[in-house]
Amino acid sequence: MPVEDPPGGIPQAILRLFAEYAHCIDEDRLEDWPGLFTDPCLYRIATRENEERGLPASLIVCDSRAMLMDRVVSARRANVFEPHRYRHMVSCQRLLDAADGEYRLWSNYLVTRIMRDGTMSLFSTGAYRDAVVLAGGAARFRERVVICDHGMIDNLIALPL
Amino acid sequence: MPVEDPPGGIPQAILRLFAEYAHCIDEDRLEDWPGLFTDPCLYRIATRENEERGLPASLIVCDSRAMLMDRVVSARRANVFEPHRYRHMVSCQRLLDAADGEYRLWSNYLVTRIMRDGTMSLFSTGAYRDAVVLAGGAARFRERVVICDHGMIDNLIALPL
Amino acid sequence: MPVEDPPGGIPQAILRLFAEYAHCIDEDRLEDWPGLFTDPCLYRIATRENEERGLPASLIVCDSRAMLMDRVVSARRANVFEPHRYRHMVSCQRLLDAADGEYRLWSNYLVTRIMRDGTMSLFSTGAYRDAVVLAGGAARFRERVVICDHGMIDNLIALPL
Amino acid sequence: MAEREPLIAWPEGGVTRAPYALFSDPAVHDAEMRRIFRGPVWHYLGLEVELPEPGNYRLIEIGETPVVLLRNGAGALRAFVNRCAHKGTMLLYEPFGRVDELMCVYHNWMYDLDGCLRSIPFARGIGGKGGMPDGFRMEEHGLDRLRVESLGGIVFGTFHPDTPPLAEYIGPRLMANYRRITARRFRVLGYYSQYLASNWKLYFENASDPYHATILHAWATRLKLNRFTMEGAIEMSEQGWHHLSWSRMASDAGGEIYEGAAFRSGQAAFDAFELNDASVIDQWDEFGDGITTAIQTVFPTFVLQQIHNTIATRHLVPRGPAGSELVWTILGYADDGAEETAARLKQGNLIGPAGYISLEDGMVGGLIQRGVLGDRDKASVMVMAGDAVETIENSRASETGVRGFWTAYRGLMGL
Amino acid sequence: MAEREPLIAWPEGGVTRAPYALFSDPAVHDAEMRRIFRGPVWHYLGLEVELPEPGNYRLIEIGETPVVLLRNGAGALRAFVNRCAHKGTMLLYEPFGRVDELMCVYHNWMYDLDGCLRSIPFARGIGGKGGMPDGFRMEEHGLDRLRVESLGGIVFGTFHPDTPPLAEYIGPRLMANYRRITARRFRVLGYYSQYLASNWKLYFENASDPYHATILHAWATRLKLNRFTMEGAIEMSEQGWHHLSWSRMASDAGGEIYEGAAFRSGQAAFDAFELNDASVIDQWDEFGDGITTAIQTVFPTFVLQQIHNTIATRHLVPRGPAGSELVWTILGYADDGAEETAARLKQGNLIGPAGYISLEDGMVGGLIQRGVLGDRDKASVMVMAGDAVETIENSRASETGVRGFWTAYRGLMGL
Amino acid sequence: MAEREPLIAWPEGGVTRAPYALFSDPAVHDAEMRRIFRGPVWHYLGLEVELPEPGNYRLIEIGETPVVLLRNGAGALRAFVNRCAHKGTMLLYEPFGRVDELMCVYHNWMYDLDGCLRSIPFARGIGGKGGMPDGFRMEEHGLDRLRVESLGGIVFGTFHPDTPPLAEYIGPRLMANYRRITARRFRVLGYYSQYLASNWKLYFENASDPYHATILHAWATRLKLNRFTMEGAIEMSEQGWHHLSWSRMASDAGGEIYEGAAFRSGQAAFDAFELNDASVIDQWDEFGDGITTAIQTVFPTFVLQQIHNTIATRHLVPRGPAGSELVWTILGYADDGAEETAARLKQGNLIGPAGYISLEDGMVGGLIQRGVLGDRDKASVMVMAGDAVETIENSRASETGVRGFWTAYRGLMGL
Ligand code: FES
Ligand code: FES
Ligand code: FES
Ligand SMILES: [Fe+3]
Ligand SMILES: [Fe+3]
Ligand SMILES: [Fe+3]
Repeated sequence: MPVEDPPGGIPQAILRLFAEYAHCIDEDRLEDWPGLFTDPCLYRIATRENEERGLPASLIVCDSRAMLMDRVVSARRANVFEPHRYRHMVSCQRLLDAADGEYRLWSNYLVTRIMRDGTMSLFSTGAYRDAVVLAGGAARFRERVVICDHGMIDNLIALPL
Repeated sequence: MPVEDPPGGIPQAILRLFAEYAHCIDEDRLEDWPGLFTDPCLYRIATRENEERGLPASLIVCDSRAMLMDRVVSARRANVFEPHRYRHMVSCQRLLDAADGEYRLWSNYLVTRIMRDGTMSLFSTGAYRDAVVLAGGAARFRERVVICDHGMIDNLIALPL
Repeated sequence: MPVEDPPGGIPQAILRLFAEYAHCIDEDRLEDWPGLFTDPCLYRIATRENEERGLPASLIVCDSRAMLMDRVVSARRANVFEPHRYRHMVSCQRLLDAADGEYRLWSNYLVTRIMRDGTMSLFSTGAYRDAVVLAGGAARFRERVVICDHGMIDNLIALPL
Repeated sequence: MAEREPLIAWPEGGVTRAPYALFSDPAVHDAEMRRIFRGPVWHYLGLEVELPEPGNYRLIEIGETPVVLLRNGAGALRAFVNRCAHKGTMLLYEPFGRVDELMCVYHNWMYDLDGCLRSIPFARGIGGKGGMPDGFRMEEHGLDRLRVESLGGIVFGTFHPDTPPLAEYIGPRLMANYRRITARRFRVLGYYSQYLASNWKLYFENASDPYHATILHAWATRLKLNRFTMEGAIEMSEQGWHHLSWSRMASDAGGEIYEGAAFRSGQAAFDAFELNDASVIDQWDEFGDGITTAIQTVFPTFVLQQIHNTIATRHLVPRGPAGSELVWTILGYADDGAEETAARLKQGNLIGPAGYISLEDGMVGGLIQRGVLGDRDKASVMVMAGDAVETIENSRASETGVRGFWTAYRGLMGL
Repeated sequence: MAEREPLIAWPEGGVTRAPYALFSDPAVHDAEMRRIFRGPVWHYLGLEVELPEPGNYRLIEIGETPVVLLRNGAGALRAFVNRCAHKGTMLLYEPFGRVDELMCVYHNWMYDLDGCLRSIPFARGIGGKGGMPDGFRMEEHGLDRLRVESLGGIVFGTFHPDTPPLAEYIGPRLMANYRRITARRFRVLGYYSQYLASNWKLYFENASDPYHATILHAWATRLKLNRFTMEGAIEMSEQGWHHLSWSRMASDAGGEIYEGAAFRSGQAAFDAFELNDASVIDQWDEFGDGITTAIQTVFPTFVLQQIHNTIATRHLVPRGPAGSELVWTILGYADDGAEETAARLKQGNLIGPAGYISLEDGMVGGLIQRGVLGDRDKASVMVMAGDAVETIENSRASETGVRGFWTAYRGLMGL
Repeated sequence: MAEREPLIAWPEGGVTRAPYALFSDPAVHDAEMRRIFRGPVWHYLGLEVELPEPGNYRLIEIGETPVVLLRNGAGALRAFVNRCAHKGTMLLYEPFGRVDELMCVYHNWMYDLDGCLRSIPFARGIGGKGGMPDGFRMEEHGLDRLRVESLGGIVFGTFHPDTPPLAEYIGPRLMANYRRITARRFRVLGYYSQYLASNWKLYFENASDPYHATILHAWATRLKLNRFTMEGAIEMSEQGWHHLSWSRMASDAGGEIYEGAAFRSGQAAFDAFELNDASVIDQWDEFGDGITTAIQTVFPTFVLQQIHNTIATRHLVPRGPAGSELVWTILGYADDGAEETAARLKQGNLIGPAGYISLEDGMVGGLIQRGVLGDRDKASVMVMAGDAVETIENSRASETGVRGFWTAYRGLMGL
């Protein structure tokens, strides 16, 4: 059985971090997104099937803020793809443990993708496995692993999930 | 950077208002829905593409409780459409600022539509841009702007989003 | 009008129970799922159309922890189906009333289903009608009624919703 | 007409073979909609108890055609294609309801409950201008009507003039079980449906195939609810189109052949498999004959079910060549006591899309649909108990029921 | 060629009948894409005000073909198929924008704003190896160009050499209203679209059918916004392909025939139905002629709308045989004051997918699509005001507009 | 048979033209499934390391056919159509696993790991009634078997009796790189796939087309990872069906022709574009030949990839005429040290659906699919380096690889 939440449950600053993360992406403020991570950090997009079989390959893996920023700059200027947006839903946040100002959480996410022609689709669902550090009221991701439920990606991933 | 949440984060009464709003629509208590707004108020359904291009047209725009009620009465008695229901998911609520008992929030929403033949579809995703007033423990929308991610609507909108 | 939330709103232990429920299913810890209910208990999967017409049939109905466990064991060992997983989103939790340590809540849910071939679909949306008992800081479902918005099921239901 | 040419070549072996092309070819599907669904067959339309009063109606789909079943002002049952004679708009779109007339939303043409066109807005025009021409005869623009028969509280309809009377269509032999199930007035306990990602025929083969029951549904086999070692039979209607499969649970003898046999139910996963709470299978012998399972089909899309004390109708709606929807109506009897109703509701765990004994039926069709797509020129092989279509007493080790389905199919399709 | 044989047999009755097979048959759809959409017709491409500067472009879909409308360096309007001449890649995929040239992402073939191929990477190869062959002529590999005409600030295009000049195509009679609406410079207030689960022709019939307006849209009827008892007419273009329907709200006379009539708008649900806040229907007579509704169609897919003070264009894009997308451009005029703009925006509640007066239009097509699928050999019946295709003064109790649509359709389809 | 008539008319220009109808016509698609996918070609089935033990299996789709690759009890590789001989049910539906026999869920017919039918429940009936007829021979009802060849740890299969041996099919020239990549035992690092909303041939053209690489993938061009000014070549197999494209990054000379050229990579957006953390492109010369990119195709659906130190197989599965799925297997070598594995994993950012160097490949197919739909009678133009299908040394300014694909295609399709 996982440990109990601290009184008051998941700190507000962490819920706020989750919302800020989603809006940086969904509202096209990608440049603000790397700042939500510590440096160094770990950001990975994995698939559940690989994780469960102990296979280490990722769709995306970044271990520094600079690498996160490279993803943003490349999406803005170098890579080319049909413009689209995501909309994030995050739910069932669960605090796994908290020690020395570091919180480990598990949550469910769902992301829809909207193309410029107005079509909308269920793009990804899965879990976030997070390590968040709280320092001076500010929360940052030391680690966010996105575990997609699906091994198949609809065409491409150009924006963070 | 957006301002910090007040201690304790988003007031419970506002989260309760969000849930009540969804259930008035999803559970077919449309007649209770206008009461969740101040009078006068602003309720708009816009599209992100129009908003981002500075184009003012809306799918629905109401600036009084009476206009909200006209939408309800028309849906009940005058307009005709195949009966259906929505199911709302609201996530990533973010408090933008709070002053003089008025709170400005930004959240993500997802709405599925269910027809009477049992078919279910992803109907709309987008953001709620809200201004909520808290008076005597009761929260009401002074403004709710629904910003659809998609410029294309599946057939029609007869119920509030 | 429903009663006000208690100060602080929905108890953390209940929100935690909701998350734990989702993760027991989504992360394939089905064996932990019956323990989230009291014994006796009521777990039902109904459809909104039947509920609204006063028709009592269910897709699944269990009134004891042993029956819940029979569902798990049968899914693991006796029934055969193409392997798949769910992902739950729960939103708009609303406390209807609270008395004598029993809380009645209403929430919206959305479940996606992911097959092993990587295809993902919107599988179910609806409402949870819950009675939760809080004893010694631990929360358990005395009753969880899953009211599907849709009378049509995509193929089969082998896992709890 | 082109469509009279054989759509596909049927392989050697007659009804012991079903070519896989039948499960995905759009031209075959279109021909089925005409030759079978509009042919001399009876379709389930609903239940008398669903329409207690004049003006009550229910909607149903027959193949690709929307149909409304209703009671007219005199209380007589009527069925029409749910389509306005003006431009084809569906007249009703709530599944159940009550109406005094049928008014189309588009231009408000109005029909009475016998399907006769009664009024047309502005038929005389405006200020003497426009309106309907003199030659126009309302009586030529009524709704398309189906022939209706009600038997034991179940209502059927047909599009074809030559369909024999319903009891004769079902046939004397199978009417016995039909009467057995329909002897008491029904009570509707609820509805649900399953979308199946497979051709409609794959589900109807499954429903006509007792051979799979004690093997695929290992849950029931393991709990000794249904085994070939019980008394039972497959009975075929006289013309061979419909089947009944029944068994007596209490009569199990020699069930040990299931232990360690080369069946899934004999495998290790099942050692010590039993229920923690067996109340889900509590039942009583309500028909006084000890029969615990009776599955009856009426070609092409109807199933009448008794599994323990769960009574249900199942109605199959094709959704293109690669899909179908199975609509369940869960029943009890009007004179059930509270205890009987409670038991039926609990046994509801056994049936439907989440049913311990039925959830596999939705899955196998999909496995076949994807399994055969790449080899449309190959065929299934159904030779258990030979190639005959005949009743087989006290054994269900036969595919006669499925061969009966294909007998009807080939005859109507001209294949 | 096979496609020249009639795809379907048209029933007796000419344009008073439309066989239901037309709404679901894929072969019919493919033929429409060629014979109608590539035929001698004009298609809406956009508005002058959408392209203020050289290099501005907008994308639009004509049938199944992606098209780009742009202003070249000299400010002249050009339209091309949005497809690279090398391997068919769409050149642009942002709906609106500004470009100096058209560069394909795949191999960066580059075209100027007149559609001429200007450069090819590595055309001379690398180290004298590879590259384009000597025989290759850039001038033979430009973009496919549409003929463009701009009239009253609205831009149309055609693929066919024989399409008559636009004003002649619309015809003198209907040019009057076209000029009335386009007399002032437009201002775009916004965009949205509707996906319709029905064949494109079902929507265009609807737009050409004033008969339904005062009946289906009971909201407006009840509020006396549009009734047959007002002055109004259906005017047809000289060749009968296009229609205009208009009415004068202020002129209502004899509206009592709507009270208690056998129309939905006369039914109980409407007793005492009125608006709590009527500001949504505040309007002013901006054209000085009292005309409060004017709906004009240009075959095959364009609608020019005035409903009160809501001005809009509607452009219809087929999405296979069973679907279509209706794209709305919501307009005001460049010289509108703040008050006029505010009123147009509030009246926006009347139109579009959530419009009090228009939301039913999206629904009926779907009801027909599903209603007629099972009977492709039956047909709709459109005999109101007989079988003629002609203007009918001071009455809208006629289906002449829809018969006009079918007149154009049959002619171009050779049916 | 009708299908032997040409499905479409191929335009002048032979393999320098591909008619757009090929990318959306269902009849063409059905013919491809038979003439190509069941023709004399080799299909990727999996890797030896995926099946370490007897009884290990993996599933894969070959065109529309589900296939299982397994090791029998003796450790020999076997491949079968994943379909029961009784009624067509897929036998296995977990992607990977271990089995002692193949038991169908539907009626538990049981096959051994050589595909021979071993047991049928109730084959002797019940109480002497029913069961399989005397004439029934188990040996006639085994699984459909594919011919299998394993080469360098990669397993291929074919349906056709006349397919030449695998090494001969690939051809001596391209076997060199094949051996280069497969010299060491593989280790699987992971799997993922991409759904592509485009015809399968559009992806395989892309994989056979080095011409696009340094242009579409401007990220890599800008970072000087792959340019035509490096040493490199397009090598074709002897019969011209397969291609290899390789380059040596270190050898870049004259790259300045990319600066300010009329390519996207020369445009303003790229001024000062560089990586903040270049560790993502750290690589080592693991083959000792300085070759940094080597893309090899095996007609019709297999790609063997080296991009820097990312090793992968790609397998293409058609999903109807308008879609396909590309399945990636990400590889290292069994004897990799921790550092090498870490570097391969980090370089994983370069490939796959989110890969800096590959994400555009998924997009262009969709742009073509939608771009060409409206003009099925037009064709693409592939004349770079003329019309020959031949190896071109030290230049990749050629479309010979794509012409090679069409050479194989036309031959097998009889077009
Ligand atoms: S379509 Fe029914 S009245 Fe016109
Ligand atoms: S497809 Fe446009 S440049 Fe090659
Ligand atoms: S289908 Fe496989 S055993 Fe019957
Ligand atoms: Fe079954
Ligand atoms: Fe209308
Ligand atoms: Fe590429």
